Formats: sequence, structure tokens, C-alpha cells
Amino acid sequence: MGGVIKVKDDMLKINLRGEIDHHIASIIKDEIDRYIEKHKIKNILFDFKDVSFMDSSGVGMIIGRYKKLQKAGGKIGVIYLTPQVKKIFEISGLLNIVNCFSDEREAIEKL
Amino acid sequence: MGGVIKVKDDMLKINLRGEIDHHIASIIKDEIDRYIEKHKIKNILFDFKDVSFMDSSGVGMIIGRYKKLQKAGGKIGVIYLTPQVKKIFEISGLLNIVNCFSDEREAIEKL
Amino acid sequence: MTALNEMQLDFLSKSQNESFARVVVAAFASQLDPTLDELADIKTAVSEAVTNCIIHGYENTVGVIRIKSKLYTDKIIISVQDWGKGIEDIQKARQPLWTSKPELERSGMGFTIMEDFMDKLEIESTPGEGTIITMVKNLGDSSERNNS
Amino acid sequence: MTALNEMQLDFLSKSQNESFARVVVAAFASQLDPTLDELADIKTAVSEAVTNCIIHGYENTVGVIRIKSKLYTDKIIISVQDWGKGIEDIQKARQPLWTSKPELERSGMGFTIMEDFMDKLEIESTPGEGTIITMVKNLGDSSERNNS
Ligand SMILES: Nc1ncnc2c1ncn2[C@@H]1O[C@H](COP(=O)(O)OP(=O)(O)O)[C@@H](O)[C@H]1O
Ligand SMILES: Nc1ncnc2c1ncn2[C@@H]1O[C@H](COP(=O)(O)OP(=O)(O)O)[C@@H](O)[C@H]1O
Repeated sequence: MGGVIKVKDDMLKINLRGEIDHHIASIIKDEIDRYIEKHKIKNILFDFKDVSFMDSSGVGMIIGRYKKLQKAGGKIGVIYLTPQVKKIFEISGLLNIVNCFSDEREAIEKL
Repeated sequence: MGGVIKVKDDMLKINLRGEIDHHIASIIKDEIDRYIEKHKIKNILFDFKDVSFMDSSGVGMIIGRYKKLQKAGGKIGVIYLTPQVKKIFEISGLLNIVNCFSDEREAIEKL
Repeated sequence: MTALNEMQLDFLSKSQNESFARVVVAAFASQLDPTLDELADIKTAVSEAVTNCIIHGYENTVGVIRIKSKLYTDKIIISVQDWGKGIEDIQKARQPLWTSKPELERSGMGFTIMEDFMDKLEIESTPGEGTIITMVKNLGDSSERNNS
Repeated sequence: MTALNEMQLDFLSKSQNESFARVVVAAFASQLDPTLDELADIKTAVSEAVTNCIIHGYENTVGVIRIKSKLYTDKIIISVQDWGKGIEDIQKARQPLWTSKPELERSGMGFTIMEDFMDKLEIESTPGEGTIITMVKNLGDSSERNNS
């Protein structure tokens, strides 16, 4: 799934990679949830720089993490959406629940 | 098929590209034969640098050109065989009828 | 009009075949020299349809999924078929955000994406017998080409 | 032993489908995480078998070619079938350099390459009915892995 980096005490950055479909989303989901519980994560920042493809299973995965974090007042940020991914974000309404930032610095500051 | 360059009066260099299968070999063959006749070509140098794949249809194409040039005392040289292509050259015995050189300079000098 | 080319692919409803199905259809569609945007749309729609067969049609049991595709000068037709559960209410299924499997974190956006990314979407389904999704993508629209 | 995965692909005997067939089998085989050398061997053998269906089986008329493949932990099985002309003398056909179509610049090396690049090659053919080539490639031999 790519790298997981803790960038602040309660914030996780996830460098997604490759093609995020149902097969991959299931794997990522489990990995993230283990992290959230173990490290008391509040906010997640997804970096899409290396994502060449995402479908609605990726949308479901992000909404699922959103609901999980929301209970503790947490939020989700995204950076570097590639064109195909941006189209999926737009059509699915994801941009209404996640915050899109121009880079990691801005995300850490404003999330 | 990639570029065709006349490097000496009677010598043609052909920069092959991509995957040389039966479909592509048929196209290349016609193009080369038109050149041979029009420009009185004696020798041909095939550059395999950008060839990722070749099968026995490529072998047939090279033998066909060899027979054509041979009538006028011409020869065929090859440079930069990639691993998959080299394996095909070896198993098909092509290395017994074409001359393998280490670079273009050597080929022009010795062919 | 007869098709320029035709293919049919059968494979098992395993989730690792989702990417396989995308590669196959993309490689086939490439013969029409689509734009990168068109190709991305096709891959996305195929991914949605195949995932649905796996999750909803066969509910994660192993069955066969069939993809058929035909190429014409100006369009590609793709159908994705399963012999699984079928859909009770097709109109409801087509609605954005509606999903029968929220517990699996489905977003309910599959059909909406297929409809939006392709030029035509047809759903035929019989409960207990299976489902066929047929999609058409027109290629070479000048508007598409300008966007890419 | 049951297969880890299975697929079947039908397509038309058109020469532009030679590369399509290679891409499909390579994408499927990738699930076993083969070395680059193993993958190149598989692509080459498939290319030879499919080209033979087009040139010899259907003699450049349009028919259907069927590829079946099964994945096991340590090997891939691939069969390539046509319903074309068939082979009169299989033993002769297997000989290096023997070709029935020298006028088409065939090298007669197709079966030799399939035999050499794969671990097993079986040819079944009935004149007038068609031909099935079945090939097995063992994967993960330590010798192979050292070479790559
Ligand atoms: N192949 C199928 N077999 C059975 N039911 C299906 C199939 N495809 C879709 N459905 C039904 O249609 C609903 C909507 O599908 P879709 O828009 O793709 O959303 P999602 O997959 O996220 O649920 C599904 O929740 C399911 O009930
Ligand atoms: N699918 C096929 N249908 C009919 N004949 C075939 C088929 N495949 C191979 N053959 C016969 O076997 C011969 C040897 O095949 P091969 O070793 O691949 O060499 P080539 O394709 O260069 O002729 C062919 O020339 C042809 O006569």
C-alpha cells in the first residue's frame, strides 16, 4: 500500500501507491485501522501522488476512515490528486467531507 | 517500426523499436524491401536497442532480408541485442548468418 | 455494421482479478487508439462492474465472470456478466449512494460512475440467475480530445 | 490439486491480436510473481502459438482462437486452440527449421522456441478440425532466479 508515516502526534500520513481498487482497498483499510487504534490517531492525510487509479471501492475506504475518525473529532486531508482520482473525488462528493490541500505543509498547518 | 537511416552509400541502418512479432514484422519487411530496391542497398545494420520483444517471425524477417542481400554479396549486421532478443538469436541460429557488432562504428568499419 | 475486433474473457470472481480485468480491457481498447482520459474512463467502469460481480453477484463465493467486448471505428462495447444473485430492483440499484452492503463499506457509487464515465449503460438482471451490464464508450469525440 | 486461478480468452485470428494475447497472458501470469526472464519466456511461447493459429490454422482467414490458463503455486499451464486446418504430421512439424510456409518467410522455429522456453509442450491436432497446444512453465526454479 505504500508508506505510512506519523507526521504529528495524532496525525498519520499515508503515501498511497498504484491502483486502489476493491482488492487493494480491503488490505489498506485493515492496515490503517490497526494504526488508528494502536497510535491514537486523530487525523489522516492521504498523499495520492503515486496513485494511478482509484474506483468507488477507494471512495468507500476513505468514507469508512472518515466516519471512524469523526467520532473523535478527527478529519481527513488529501494532497496531490491525479486527474483520474480527482474525477472520482468529484463525482462521488468526497470533496465535501475531506479537505484538499496543496501540499503537506499546508495540510499539517490547517487540518 | 522506428527510424531508417542511410549511413553509407550502400548501407542502411534500421532502428527497430518495440515488439517485433508477425504483425509488425510484415510491416517492417515491406518497408525495408522498398528501401533496398530504391536506394540500391547492399548491407543492412539492425539496431535492437529499443526492442523489448522478438519472436520467430522476426527471425524469418531477418533471414528473408539476408537472402535478398546475399544475392548481391551484401550482409547483415546487428547491434545492441537485448536479453530476450539475444536468446531468440541464439536458439534460432541467426548468429551464424548475421554479424554481431559492439557498436555502430565497428559495424560500419567491418561489415 | 460488423465489429473490427471481438473478444470474450472468462475468469474467476477473485478480487485479484479486478486489476487483471482492467488490464485486459485496456489492452483491447488500445487498438482504437483512445486518449488517456478515455482509457482511464473505460478502466474505471470495468473495475466497478467486475467488483460488483464479486461482491454482490457472488457475495465473495467463487463463480465465473464473463467480459465481452467489441471494437468499432468510433466506439467500444463492453459487457460484464455474472451468474450470481441478480438485482431485485434495478431502478433503486442505479441511484447514487444506494448500496445493499454498507457493512462492507460500499459507497453506492458504482453504477453512477459507470453511467457518468461511459456513454451508455444497460442493466439486465434476473434475481437468482445473474446480471449483465452492457456499456458503450464513444471514442474520438472532439470535446474529449480537447480535454486530454 | 486445484488451480489458484483460471481464465479463458476467445479472440479473432487477426494479427493485431498477437500483442493483445501476450499482454493478457503476461498480466495473468504476473499474479505468480514470475521473474522478468520467466515472463519473457511465457510471452514468447504464447506469441508463437497464437501466430501459428493465425498463419497456419486459419491461413489468414478469420476464426476464433482460445487461450486457457491455470495458475498453480509453482507453475502456469497455458493452452492455445484453433478450429482451423490442423497438422498432418506432428513429428515433422516439431522439427527445427521445418515450415510448410517458406513463402511467408516463416523460420520453422516456432515449436522449437515453445519447447525450449517452456518446460512442457504438448500438441494435439486433427487435420480439418484444429489444433491445441498445451504448455507448462515451472516458476521459481532457483536456477532461473539466479539468472535474472
Ligand atoms: N452484479 C450484481 N449482482 C447483484 N447485485 C448487484 C450487482 N451489481 C450491483 N448490484 C446491486 O446494486 C447496488 C448498487 O451498486 P453500485 O452502484 O455499484 O454500488 P455498490 O457496489 O457500492 O453497492 C449494489 O449495492 C447491489 O445491491
Ligand atoms: N495451429 C496450427 N495449425 C496448423 N498447422 C500448424 C499450426 N501450428 C503449426 N503448424 C504447422 O507446423 C509447422 C511448424 O510450425 P513452427 O515450428 O511454429 O514454424 P513456422 O510457424 O515458422 O512454420 C508449420 O509450418 C505448420 O505447417
